[in-house]
This record gives sequence, C-alpha cells and structure tokens, in this order.
Amino acid sequence: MAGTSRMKQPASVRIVRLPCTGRINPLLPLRALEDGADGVLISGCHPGDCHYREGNLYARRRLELLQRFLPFVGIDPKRLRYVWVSASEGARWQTIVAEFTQQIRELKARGEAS
Amino acid sequence: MKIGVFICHCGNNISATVDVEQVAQHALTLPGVVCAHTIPHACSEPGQQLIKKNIQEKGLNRIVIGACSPRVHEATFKRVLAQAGLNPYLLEFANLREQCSWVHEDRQLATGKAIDLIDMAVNKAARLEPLTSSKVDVNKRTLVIGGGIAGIQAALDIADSGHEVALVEKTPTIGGNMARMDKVFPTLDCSACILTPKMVEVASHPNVTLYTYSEVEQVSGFVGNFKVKIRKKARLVDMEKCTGCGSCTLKCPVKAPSEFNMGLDNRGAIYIPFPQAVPHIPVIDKTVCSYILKKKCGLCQKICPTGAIAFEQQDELTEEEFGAIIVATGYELMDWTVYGEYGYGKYKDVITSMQYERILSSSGPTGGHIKRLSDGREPEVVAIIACVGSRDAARGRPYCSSVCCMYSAKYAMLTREHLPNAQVYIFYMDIRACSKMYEEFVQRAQEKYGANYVRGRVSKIFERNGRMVLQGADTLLGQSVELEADLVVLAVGITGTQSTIELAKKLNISHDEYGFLTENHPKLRPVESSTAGIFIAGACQSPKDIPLSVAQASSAASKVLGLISHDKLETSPLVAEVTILKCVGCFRCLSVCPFSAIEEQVLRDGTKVAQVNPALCQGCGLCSATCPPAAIALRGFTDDQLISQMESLCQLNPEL
Amino acid sequence: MNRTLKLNQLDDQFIKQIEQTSGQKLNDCYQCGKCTAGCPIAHSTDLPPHKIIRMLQLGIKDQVLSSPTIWLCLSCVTCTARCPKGVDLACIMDSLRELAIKEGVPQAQKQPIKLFEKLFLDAIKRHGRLYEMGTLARFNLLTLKPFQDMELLLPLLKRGKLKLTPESIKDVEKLAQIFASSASDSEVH
Amino acid sequence: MSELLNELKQKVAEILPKVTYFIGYEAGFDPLRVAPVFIRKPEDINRLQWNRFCDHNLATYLPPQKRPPGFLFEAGEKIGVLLKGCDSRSVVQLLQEGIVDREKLVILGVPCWGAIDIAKLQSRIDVNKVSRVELDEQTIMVFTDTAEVSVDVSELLYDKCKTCQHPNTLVYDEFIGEKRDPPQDIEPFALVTQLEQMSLGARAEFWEKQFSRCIRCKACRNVCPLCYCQNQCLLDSRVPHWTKERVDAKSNRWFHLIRAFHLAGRCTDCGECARVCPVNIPINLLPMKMNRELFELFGWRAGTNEDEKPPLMSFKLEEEHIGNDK
Repeated sequence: MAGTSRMKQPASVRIVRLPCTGRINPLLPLRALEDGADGVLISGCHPGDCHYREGNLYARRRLELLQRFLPFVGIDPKRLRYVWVSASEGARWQTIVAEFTQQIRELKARGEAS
Repeated sequence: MKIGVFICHCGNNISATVDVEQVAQHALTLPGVVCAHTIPHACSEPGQQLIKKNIQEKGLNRIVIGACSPRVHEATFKRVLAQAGLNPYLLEFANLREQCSWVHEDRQLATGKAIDLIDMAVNKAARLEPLTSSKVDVNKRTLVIGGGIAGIQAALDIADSGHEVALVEKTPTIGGNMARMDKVFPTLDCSACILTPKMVEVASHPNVTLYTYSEVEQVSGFVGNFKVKIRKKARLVDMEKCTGCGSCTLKCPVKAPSEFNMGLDNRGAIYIPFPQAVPHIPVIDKTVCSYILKKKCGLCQKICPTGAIAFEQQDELTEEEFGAIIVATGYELMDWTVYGEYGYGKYKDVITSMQYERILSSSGPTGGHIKRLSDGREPEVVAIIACVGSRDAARGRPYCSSVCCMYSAKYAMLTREHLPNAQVYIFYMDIRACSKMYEEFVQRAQEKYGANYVRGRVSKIFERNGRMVLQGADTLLGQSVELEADLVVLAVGITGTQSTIELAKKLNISHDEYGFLTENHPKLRPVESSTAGIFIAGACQSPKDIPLSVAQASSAASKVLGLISHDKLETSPLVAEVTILKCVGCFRCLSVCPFSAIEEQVLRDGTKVAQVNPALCQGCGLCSATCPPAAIALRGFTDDQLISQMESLCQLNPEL
Repeated sequence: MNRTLKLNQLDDQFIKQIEQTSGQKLNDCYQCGKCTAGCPIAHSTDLPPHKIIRMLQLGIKDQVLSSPTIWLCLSCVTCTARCPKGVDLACIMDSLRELAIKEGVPQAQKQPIKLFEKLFLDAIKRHGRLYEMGTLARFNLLTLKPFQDMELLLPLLKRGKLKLTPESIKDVEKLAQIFASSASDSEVH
Repeated sequence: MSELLNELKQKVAEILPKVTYFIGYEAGFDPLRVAPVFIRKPEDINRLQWNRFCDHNLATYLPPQKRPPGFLFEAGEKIGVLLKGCDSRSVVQLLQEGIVDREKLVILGVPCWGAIDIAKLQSRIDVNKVSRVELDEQTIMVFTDTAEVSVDVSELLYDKCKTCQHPNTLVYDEFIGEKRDPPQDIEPFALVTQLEQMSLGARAEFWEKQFSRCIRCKACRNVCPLCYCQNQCLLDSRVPHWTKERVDAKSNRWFHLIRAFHLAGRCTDCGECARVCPVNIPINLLPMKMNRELFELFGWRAGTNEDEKPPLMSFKLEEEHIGNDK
C-alpha cells in the first residue's frame, strides 16, 4: 500500500519478505543484528487480524521477549522494533519506517549501534 | 547453478529512478549468474519471450526477476518458467518498483538499493528448490452468507448453473435492506416489485437450501473443503406445520418496536417481519414473549389452527461441507445519534433516511402517506441533510457512503410526487452521481421536481413554533442561512457491521476498521477475500448501491463457478515439510499449528515424528519458527533461504 | 472587491505562518460550511468563517487580516466542535488576531479587545475567577463608553447571571505565582 | 544425613525389582566428590551416597533421546531416580513437554539444604589434595595431609541454592525424610538483577570477555536435561546453516544466544551448564534472564506446573503486559 501509493521512504530500508510474523523465529532478527544490520523492524498484521489466524499472536510474545533480552547481552533494544501495520495503512507504515530509521541513525551517530 | 537475472524498466516506472543497466551489470558479477538483461516491459509478450529464450538457450535453472510487487506479476512469470520447461518455483522476485523506484527519489541511492535487492534475490535463488503441488478434491456445494439482494443474486446464479447452494440469513426472512426500500434509483421502480420475485425464486429453487434465522457458528477447512457449523436458531414455530396464516401475530398482546419499520411502529412478540417475508412464517422474539419470560399467555399456541407453536424448540447445530463461500452480509446505517446537534430523538420530526423509506412505502407504517410523526400533519417543507456520517473524519467516518446523494435526489422526487405542493431542500457538500443515468437523475430532481439544493452543512436543528429550524450555510452565497422545515430527513451514511467483523474472524478474512471486508486486490481481485475460496459480494465490502451489489454478486458467483468447475485443486507447494531424520518428536509444531495440519506419525522403529498434511497447511511458518532443531521447514521461506538473504543484505560478516 | 483575483500573486508565506502558529492544516478544510452554519456571529460579518479559511487556503492576506470577522469571533468554538475534518478554526482565529496585532494592521489597533483581555486577566489574577461586574465597569470607563450595553444590566441581574460583588477562590496567592512565572507569556496579548 | 541414606537404601531395595535401574549418587574419586551411579543389582545398593556434595542433576539421564543404546528400556519397564527439588523441576518440565512418561518413572524425593560448591572451597584449601572430610549440618571440616580448615557450610553453597524456592522434590512416588519449609522472601533472579546494574556497554564487555573464553566443548548443552535434540541439535546443523564451528567471541556468543532462546521458558534453573563449564562462564544467566522476563510477563516458572502451556507456546488476544506497538 505504501509502495503502491508511492509514499517516500528512507532508502536504507531493505525488506525481507515472509508469509507471516509467525514464521519469525526470534533468532532470525537476532541473527540480522549479529550479522551487522543496524536495526531490525518487524511488521505484521494487527493482533486478532492474523491472515494465518494466530501467527502474530505467538510472534508478539516471542518478539517482546527478544526485545527485553537484548540489553542483557549488551545490545541496545532500540535497534529492534516490532509493529502491527495492516496492508491498508500505507501512511502509518511510512511514518514508522521514517521514525525507526531516524532512531537508528541517532544510535549510530552516538556510536551505539554496530 | 545457472542463474538468469532480468531487470524490468516497467516503462519508466523503475528506470526513471533506478539505473537498470548498472543493476544488470552488477548482477553479472554475482556467483552463479549466467546472464543479466534489462527489459522495457518484462510482463509483455516480447519480455516473456526473451526470458523463455534465455532459459532454453542458456540452460538457466534459477530465475531472478527485478520488477514490480510479486503480488502483481509473480503468477505471470511462474507461468513463463513453466512454459520454458522450468519448475515455476525456481523463480525469485525482487520488488524494484513498490519497494524501491516508487518510494525513493535519489537515483543513486535507489540504484544502490536495487543492486542490494537483486543481490538478496540472487542469493536466495541459489537456494531455491523445485517444488510440486499436491491435489485435493473440490466439494461442489457453495455457502452464501447473507440473504440480501447480493446474497440472493449470488445464490441464484450458482443454483441456476446446476450447483447446490446453501443460503444462510441471520434474520427471520431474506430480503435484507433492499426489502425496506420504497422505490429505487435511478429508474424509480418499486423495490418490492423487483426483489420479491427473486426472494420467492431463491426460496423455491431446487438447488438452494435456505437457512433463515440461522448463523454461521464455526468454519474450518480450506478452499474446496470447508466445514461449516450452522446454528439454526429456534423460531419456536414449527416450519413444517405453520401455514403462515398469521392469526397468531394478530392476537399477540405484546408490543415491541418493529425492526423492519425501523422502530416507527410495533410488532408482536410473535411476528412476520413484513407481508412479503420469505419464508412467510412467524418467529417468536424470546426477549419479549410473555410465555417465555413469565410462563403466562400462550395465546398464540391456543389460537394456532395447526398446532405449530413450539415453545420447547431448541437451537439446532448442523455441520455441512462446502467448496466455496460467498460473504454478502451487507451494511447498516452508521450511528446517527452521535449528531446531537441534529436533535434526533429529541424532535420526532427529525428522522433517518431508512425511516423515510418506510414512510414513503405503501406497505409502511403510514400506508405511504408522508406525515409528521409529531402531529400527523403533512409537511410543507421537507429538508434533507446529506453526509450525516459520511466524509466526516471527526466522527470516524472519513469515506463517502456513495448512495446518499442519489437517494436524497430520489426523496426529493418522491416527496413531490406524494405532496406536489411541498418544498424540498437538500443540504449537500458535493453531488456524487457517477454511474449510468445518475447525473441525469439528479438533474431531473432539480429541473422537473424543483428540488432546492443548498451547498453547505447544517450545524444545528432546533424547534420554533412547531417547526424545525435548520441553521446552515450556503457556501456558494458565502453566508449563513436558516430554513424552517416541517420534516427533516438525515441522509445517514452506511457502515460495515460488527457482526460482519465477527464473521470475518471465523472465516479468517480481513476487514477494515469500519467493518467492511477487504478484497484481495482493489483493482484486479475485487471479489476475492484474503482467504482462497472465500468471496465477497455487495455492501459488506464497501458502500454500494443495488446495481453494483448485484453486479458484484454475479461476479462472485462466476468466481465460485470457476473454482468448483474443477474436480481437483492444486494446493500451494509453499507449505511446511518435516525432515523426518531431524525430528526429535517434541511435537511443539503440532501444538502451535493454527490449522491442525500436523499429525503424529509412528515410524517402523516405534519412534514418533511429526508429519504435515499439505492440504491443510496454509504456509504460515509458525511451526518452522517453533521447531528447536529446525526439522520442519516452510518451503519457499526456509531458514537457509532467509539467512542467505539477510547475510547478503548485511554484508558485513557473512561468515558468522 | 469584484476585481479578478490573481491567484499566483498570493502570499505562500502567510499560509505557512498561519499553519505554524495555529498547528492546523488549512487544506484539511473541504468547505462544507458547517462552521458558518453554526457561527453565532456569521450573520454580521463581511467574511463568514468558511470564507476566511478559503481565503487562507489561497493566501489572501490583507483582506483576511483586515476583516472585522477575526475581531467579532467570540471563541465559542462551535466551529471547532462541529468541523467534520477536525480543523480548529477558533485557534486559527486566535492566530489571525495575533498576527494582525504583530503586523500593525490598522483595524487591529482600534480593537478594544486587547484592553478587554487585560482587564479579564486582571480580574482572574485578583480573584481567581472572573468578576464580570467589575470588569465590565472598568472596560466601559476605559473605552469612554460608560453606558455601553447598559440595557442588558437589569435582565442579567434579574436572572442571577451577574453578581454585584466579586467572589474569590482559595489560595489566590498561588494563582499570583502562576501569573508571575508566566509573566512573559501573558505579555503576548 | 546418614538416617536419610539408610532410608534411601531401604526404599531403593524395595523398588529395585520394579525398575530396570535406579539412578542415584555414589562416592567419587575423593571425599569431596560424588558421581552418578546406575544401580541394577541389589548388591550395589550399598554404593549409594546422599550428602551435601550431591550436585548433579540426575534428570538429565531421563529423556529417551539422551539415553545411550544400552540404557534404553523395553516397553513396560521403568527407571527409578533420586531427585532434589531443583532437579525435579526439570522432570516436571519434561513431563509438560511430553518427553518423559510419568508412568515409566519411579521417583524418590528428598529434602535438600543446598549443595556445596567445591570451587568456593578452593580459596581456603587445595581441594585436589583432600584426604578426609567431616560434615555436620552447619560446618564442614576439610583435611589434607598438611592442612585443615573448618567452614560454615552456608558460605559454600552454590549460588543457585541460595535463591532456591523448592527445597523439596515437586513430583515423586516416595518422599524420604521430612519436608523442609520453603524459604521466604527469596529473590529467585537475584543473579540476573545484579548483572543488570551494569551499563549496557559494560555488560557487552562483560559478555565479550566471557564468550571469548568459551572453547565450544558443548558440555553446557550435553549436561542440560532439556537439551534433548542430540544429534539433531541446531548448534551442529549444516542445513539449515545456523552456526559455524569457529571459536571466537562473536561466534561463541551466537552459539550461546541460540541455546538461550531454545531454553526460553523451559530452563529450570538447575545451573548444571554453569557447573560443568570448564572455563567457568556463568552461562546459566542467559536462560535465567529469559525466565525472569517470562515470569514478569506471564507469571510463568518452568518446571513448576505440568498442566499449563508455556507462554511461548500460547497467546492471548489481549495481552496484559505487552503493548501493541512497542
């Protein structure tokens, strides 16, 4: 939707396509951070509106745990964000991507992201 | 590994922002890439030919296409691969349009990103495997949910083609909102005259099973094989014995507001919603019936000549199987009472559009005479306020309800036909009359029927000397105006319903915040829901008038017929798969699977491992994310494929 | 007035300025007229509220800033409450008044509103709530119109809408502190 | 202690005919050490020991996936096992996961006062030259040929024992001795909280140092009663390619992060991973942090409730403690 409506977004974003946030083993975003991604933004259908019924509800718990765990091993939890954006919320997606990119830029500027 | 990369200009949709030649040049440097081409329109015939030619001449065995969103053309290119003799799942798509050229402006940055996207795609492509689908039987029966005009039309179209349909309607009669209407635009033919024959036809059609006063309770299964539990609510009237004579409804001492007449008059606790109701059989409203509440009365039982009253009747649950489902649950009026300034409820002479339909109708509570509800006087001035609950972001309804402009013009005409001396004022913001003969209809209301259009919203309605005073503005004049009217009709906007939202959850299809169902693609798949085998028709998808609802219903019916014309259906091969050797039998996958697609399998040595039923698996990958030893992989999105994509995008330290 | 308006000579800067000070997006307005419809003073203005915002959308600065409308506006916020697009027109009116004063628009200089607001705040400072009788008396004296609105006095007194003596809140001193700490802000008026 | 041991021997004698073998502790190579023992014959019952040095979690021998071929049993056969409170949590978790079959276990329960961490004795006496030990409830006397030392036992307890909330075996067939009252006002995640006092950077540095010492011996994984994937373990997997065998701080960290996530909501805080670590990495802190978060979010404690679904295997539509947009 954001793409179809040609809403401008930061060019530093790369999207990995997945069928459902339920597919996300928390190790996947963690791996991206370990591999050198500055930030990982995870976006899926709103809880209760999972295209695959329940996937995002499991993902919500797992990603929340990941987020809370990160600082324990010295990773800034701000480098990870998970949000629920439906396909029709192009404008919201645009805002979130812009905000998150800005947040990561600030972290990098302070030398806190890898 | 022989990978071919094809970069689409998409006219200049991509090439205007992305240097496609540079991307292709870069692709050639990637391991495994044999050739890289740019194509003006990859989806066009010459584009497809070029890809096929390269596959055949260079023996390509993995294809990367950098073009638009895979939602648009993935299927097209899968077909190209298949035609060239390659397994269609050896295709990887990089979305260079929606994810890159359309959303970035800086050519250098966009080109850099496009290169990365191709990098990621090539890396994933190298790990793709040929996949084949399995086949499942298709049940030929169709379930239509909602007995309004859209549901009736869809059911009839399918039934006429010789296939079985079950039509489920939650109220005691089919007909829906259209049955309430008097005459309908743009031809002003009588709604009942065109609807009632269809109601009768669908009820008596040999291929249609009609479930009125019934609701869908639970849905499981998948395209071609849905299992649906239907709750037949107890009518407390034996449908076999009842002859529909209606004497019970005349004797019932209880009074409750009539739903059909929008609360303008009363019905009994036992009632037939309206004279043309189908089935023409009464129902007992358990919430008001004295016998049910206090065990007193039972008059209907005493009077019924056939002994059809059955107070002991219970809800019945039936489970049926269907191959396809059409949802046609319609709309309701948005909550107009949030507009305190219009005085609805305080002033009897402020009514809603649907109430006006009933007042205009000869079968309505006033017998078709336009009267004020306060004193029964014929109004001299009728005011209609458009956009009540439409285009009003502040009240949570930013969209246009699309029908109010037309029915407001209709009210002007009908009012003048009933009361030639009455004046009609319509307060509007813009007039939207964009279908065939619609603009002419509105013109006629003004030219022939003398409707007075005032461009501006009304801010307040109050009473003065028994009349309604409308404080408004004429934005064309640029000043505030005031109108004394005898009757005010609020042209209330329409909204999706809470019950549709609940149904959508059972069906696992998506909806928006207003309760309208979401179509799979706004342009190219307008009647398909987000779940295969479930289609949508009518105003449950968006505000719609009758012609559009009927057209969409027939369209959904044709989609269903297309589906059930197959005896067997290919299932997507993008499903989970267990590597038996790796499975340790913890069955966490089985525990989380939302589709019950995982079963225990006992091997010959007695060990138990998990097994996926590919027909039930929807490919969400939850099991794969849950399995500790990664023994269960979601095909097309395996750990290896995802890790390879992430490694190439991070590029910092691929050797972890 | 009836000259053809040259749209491309209009003031973009003005649009931005008003959007910034009011925090409203002018283009949200789709000219439905509900503000004018509900405005209690629309009938006695040269430019009713919806026309003001239309002119703002186009950037017609001089005519808007010199319109009596912005001074007649009572800040009753009916327009804001009813606006289907959530435009806070009352706030825009505030911004316009502020700007008119800042820019020294002649009409703004003549307005006794500045005096009224000062007297209003004085009363609040002194009593913690408005003392209508005293404020009105001072206002009439200082504007040299001692008998202005005198015909309303009796009916208002009869209905108990006016009190002859002031009422004060508890801890008026604390209020004085608030005034003191925001002294620089109050200077804006 | 000796009364308990006698009672234990008596009970084992009673159940031995019903089980294929009984898993308990026997004396080790010196007076400070004990070792697990598999008793198959009545004459071996006398080898059994029960004292404050019994630290191994014998539950690790229970998942069928972890048992070597010679220790598999035929249908209908049972195994007996001695479990301390903490170890029994592992069994409860294994039962919850459906990995072990309660019908096939005969569990002897004991009260536990905490086990002695020999490493804590090292600073007072050379633990590798110990010739004799005298132990009563409060104090321990340790003798070498040249020295002797007397220490208050409470100073030598494992850290995990200091925060233990389950001094009695949770699930058992027979309980030996009298149950202890569970201690009050225990902060079970104190060790995690302690580490969290550090700044983010300092903590990163702390772990960097720890992980750079890891030699990837995988003892932590092998001893863990809940790591039963064995040959299929993701940490050994080539396809999918999650890890590499290289041993450096970054790769080691990744290795341990995978383990931590696999144990999230499952780890029963038995601390065996840290105990067996040859380079003394407090590796149990990673899953313990997970446990703390899951406790705060969902009130979940692995191994205390066999019938409840673990939080990561379930959900609520409206979560009480998780925001919708974090």
